[in-house]
Amino acid sequence: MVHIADGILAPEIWISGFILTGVLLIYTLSKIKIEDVPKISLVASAVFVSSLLYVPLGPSSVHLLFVGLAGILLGLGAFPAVFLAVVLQAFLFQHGGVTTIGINSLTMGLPALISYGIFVVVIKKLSWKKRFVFGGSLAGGIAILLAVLLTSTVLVVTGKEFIGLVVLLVASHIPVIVIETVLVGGITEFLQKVKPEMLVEVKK
Amino acid sequence: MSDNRDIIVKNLSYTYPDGTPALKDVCFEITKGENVALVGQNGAGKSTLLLHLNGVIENNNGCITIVGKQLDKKNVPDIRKKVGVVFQDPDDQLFMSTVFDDVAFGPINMGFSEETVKERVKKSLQKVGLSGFEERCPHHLSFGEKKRISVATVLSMTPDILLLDEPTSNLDPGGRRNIIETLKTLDSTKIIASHDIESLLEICDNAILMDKGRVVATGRSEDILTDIELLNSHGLEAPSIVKMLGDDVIPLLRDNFDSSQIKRHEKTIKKAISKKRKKEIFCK
Amino acid sequence: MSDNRDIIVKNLSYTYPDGTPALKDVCFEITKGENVALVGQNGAGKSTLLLHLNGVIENNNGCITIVGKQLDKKNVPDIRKKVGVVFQDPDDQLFMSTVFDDVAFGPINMGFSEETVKERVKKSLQKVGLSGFEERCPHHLSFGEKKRISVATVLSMTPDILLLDEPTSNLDPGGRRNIIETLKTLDSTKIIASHDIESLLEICDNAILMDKGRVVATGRSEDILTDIELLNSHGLEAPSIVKMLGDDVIPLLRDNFDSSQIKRHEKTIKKAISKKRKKEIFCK
Amino acid sequence: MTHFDIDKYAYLKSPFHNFDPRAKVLCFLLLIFSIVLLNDIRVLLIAFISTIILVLISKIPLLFILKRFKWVALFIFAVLVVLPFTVPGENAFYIGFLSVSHSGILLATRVSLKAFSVMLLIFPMLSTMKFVIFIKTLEHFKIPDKLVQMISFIYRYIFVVSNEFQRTLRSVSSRNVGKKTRIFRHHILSNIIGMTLVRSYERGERIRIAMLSRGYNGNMKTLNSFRMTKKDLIKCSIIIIWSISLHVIVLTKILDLARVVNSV
Ligand SMILES: Nc1ncnc2c1ncn2[C@@H]1O[C@H](COP(=O)(O)OP(=O)(O)OP(=O)(O)O)[C@@H](O)[C@H]1O
Ligand SMILES: Nc1ncnc2c1ncn2[C@@H]1O[C@H](COP(=O)(O)OP(=O)(O)OP(=O)(O)O)[C@@H](O)[C@H]1O
Ligand SMILES: [Mg+2]
Ligand SMILES: [Mg+2]
Repeated sequence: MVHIADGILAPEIWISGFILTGVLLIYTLSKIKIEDVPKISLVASAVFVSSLLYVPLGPSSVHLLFVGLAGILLGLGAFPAVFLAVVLQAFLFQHGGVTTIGINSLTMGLPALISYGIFVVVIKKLSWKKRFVFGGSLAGGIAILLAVLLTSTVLVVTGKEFIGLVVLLVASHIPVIVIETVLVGGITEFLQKVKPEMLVEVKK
Repeated sequence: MSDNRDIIVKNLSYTYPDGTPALKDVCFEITKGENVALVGQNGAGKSTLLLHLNGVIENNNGCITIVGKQLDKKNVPDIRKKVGVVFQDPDDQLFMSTVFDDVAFGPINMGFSEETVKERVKKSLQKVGLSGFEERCPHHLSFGEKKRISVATVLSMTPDILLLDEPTSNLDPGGRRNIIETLKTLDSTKIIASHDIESLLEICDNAILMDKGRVVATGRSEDILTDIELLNSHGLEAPSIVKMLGDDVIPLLRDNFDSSQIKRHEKTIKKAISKKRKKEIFCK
Repeated sequence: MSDNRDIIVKNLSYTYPDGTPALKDVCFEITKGENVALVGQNGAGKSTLLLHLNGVIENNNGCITIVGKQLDKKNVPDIRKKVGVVFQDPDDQLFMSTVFDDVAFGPINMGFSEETVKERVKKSLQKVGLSGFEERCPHHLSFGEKKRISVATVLSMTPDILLLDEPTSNLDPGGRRNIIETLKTLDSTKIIASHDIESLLEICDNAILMDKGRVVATGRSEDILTDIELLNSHGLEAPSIVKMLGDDVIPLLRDNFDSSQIKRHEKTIKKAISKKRKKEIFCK
Repeated sequence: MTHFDIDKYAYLKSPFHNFDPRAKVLCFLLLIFSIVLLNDIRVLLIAFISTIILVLISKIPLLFILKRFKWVALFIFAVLVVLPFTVPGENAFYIGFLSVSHSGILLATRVSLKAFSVMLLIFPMLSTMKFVIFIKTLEHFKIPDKLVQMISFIYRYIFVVSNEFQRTLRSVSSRNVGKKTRIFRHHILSNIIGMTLVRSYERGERIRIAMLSRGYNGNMKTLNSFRMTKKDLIKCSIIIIWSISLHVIVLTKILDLARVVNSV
């Protein structure tokens, strides 16, 4: 639900969304190597597929975003991955909007980049055994928190009439933040054990 | 219990969501402790049938009863405790990060103590000939090794009913021998879907022959799996040893063809050959 | 060309990133048009070796020459055009959304005209016995059907060199027969890794036996694959028909055991049995 | 193993199915942007109706479209439920003790009309061609090579990932008996997702190799090649003219005129 559909935002906002996304895309694309293309695509697909999944939670269900996970796995490549996931979600599953592709990529892609930064700092600065779980959890949780905050900001900037929507948005994502904190931590630990080369390279 | 039928399948039909019909009006019964061979061409519906018996595929088109309980949403968890499945593709079976965890997964879930779990894992790995692989990642094994671990994950649960989908495919002949011997010593009721008819002849008492989703023949495996014409008419072939010796091959097979046995069986073999010859001449 | 060696492997060693040694100092040569059987226990390193020959695994520890070109980063694209691989796991092989697209993928990339592509697809599907499956989705097939399609995707490209990893596993006996006959008619140089020693005896001239990453024997397949002691000492087993008849079985195998042939071969069989018997007595 | 039905209706026959993909994508994008830029609720209604007509022409079954609705519906539902109550403005009516505002209803309607129109337009635009063709179309648009390659890999990998996920789930459920604690369940879930990732990663790598060894060199070749025909030109012009006229209607205030005339 962090995907904003068409028709809500003012044109100035979604147009600047496109411009900013374009700039970030050009920058991140220039930073990734052609050999990394398959890996980035794979993580993008994983993000895409998991965003179609519902995790039952009590009587209702939430869907996961795994933006933070994308950051941990791909580093800078997370941005194009998130962008493409957003594009395909809009075009293949009518999930999100077309004119809002730029904005949605930003609200999800920026947190991915930030959580990548957090993860790198944690792994570099700490030396205890559980640092991967910790770094993963932190990155996973914060990414969602940021995504929700960014989306809320965009809505509020568009118009005060959307404050009610923002409240609903934040409330419904509190469980997601908790779940992803726990899950991404576990996944990071698992990957570190089974296939460390999948995690983003951290030079000590 | 007066009823010793472990598995009853009645009028089971199934069509995959994309419209491919896979099972058509399948009926059979299997008694406790029986070993049943499930044979049929590629796409005959063997795997689909096995997936039904463990509740992996849900289907209201027909009626399945396992150890006296009807298979429905309510009973599935109970029934899964009793039924172990080895999938055709080992990648469908393994999901933990070490071989130990994977083989221990079932027993831990069944609530055994740590001691028992360890004991069970050790024994199952021994049975498939992979002791010492505990700390490897199941995902990084050769295909045949994965297949063996898949079998071990189910053996460790000692289920009442064992469903095995191609347990010997991709195994080296030695590994195949191991699995066959292991299966022979287990008391569970077993259904084994396989194209390895020679192994089936060795392990199974009864056989079910499927073709295009239907059960076309059931009976003693000696009768069905050595009936060259029957097999041929459903796109199968008898193993060459059967082609040569007919059903006289059974005692040899069950003795596992030790060179020394060849001697003991010389008479049988010669008899079989001349019988075959007579038939040849007679047929012409 | 004076040099008719299609594949030369020299001092090839490989250790997987997780530290498992898979190949140790492997050396062999294969001439044009040769059919080579690659046998060995589960985990012996067969698949790893085949993956090297197509440049899937990059490795500087050794030297591989394919059709006169050294296998390195620069030459890989060229070499891949000449070498077709059937992977052990069919799910690695199929990636398009219809069977037609999948089988057509290779020929289209090779730049054939639409006509030719359609023709080739049709023929390849015929060869594996799956005509009429064009519009099905490859992921919604039975395991054996997938395996057949994998073979078809490579047949449609008629490469100079064919690497087949377990082409007959999970196939029903009829399908297995089909593949064997198809392979026999192809002129390509072939390496076939398989545990189905009976089929290998039928198709292959030469054999390479591996154990724990090393090549432990090479030679004519009649010699290697019927040598019961050799096979046993490396964890393999001869097919039961070989156990019974020894290497006298070859002509029978290549004739495919028609009942009528049994009669023709009666003498061979009887001779084989008594030879075996004598050996028995002699050995004791 | 779901295949998400992406190419399911690409084989039907309709004016949109044999529309040149490049022209089709451009025209529909134009129409989408033009609709989102509208503000007059009456024009939006007209646009919405025209969208439905386009969908009908495309012959994509309505049931299929309805199934896809659930994703947008979630958002729209939130909008419809929340906005009328929270947007301040002139009171329209009460539900219980909650007041529903006029401007709230209007805003909610406008937003839903736009969102639904766009989502509907995607069907005649994309469901009428195979996705591989869409990727080829992107190549024609001079989109950066890396991006196009990524899209075609993603398309492949979507199935890989969902297949691997379902397989992992299946294997877990077939041995997952008895009762577990919460902790255990979370442990299992991260294991399942982690394992799915690893498996997809490796499978993806092997599939890439399989593609390479069958001559793949970065662009998806299929048997189709694009040709613009006269018919395509006509279809193009119709859609382009329609996109523009929607705004002409607004600018020239034709609808208001009608009311003025009426009242006179
Ligand atoms: N996921 C699926 N979706 C649609 N059809 C399927 C699916 N899986 C199998 N089928 C079809 O259902 C039929 C039965 O398949 P099944 O896998 O049960 O065959 P099988 O007897 O196990 O064959 P094999 O010997 O090749 O393993 C086949 O025609 C197959 O094409
Ligand atoms: N991805 C991998 N990572 C680490 N080790 C591996 C990997 N794949 C295989 N191995 C190991 O390398 C060795 C050789 O494996 P390989 O797959 O080549 O065997 P194989 O001869 O093909 O066996 P099979 O008959 O079972 O297919 C085995 O010990 C195996 O455990
Ligand atoms: Mg099957
Ligand atoms: Mg192998």
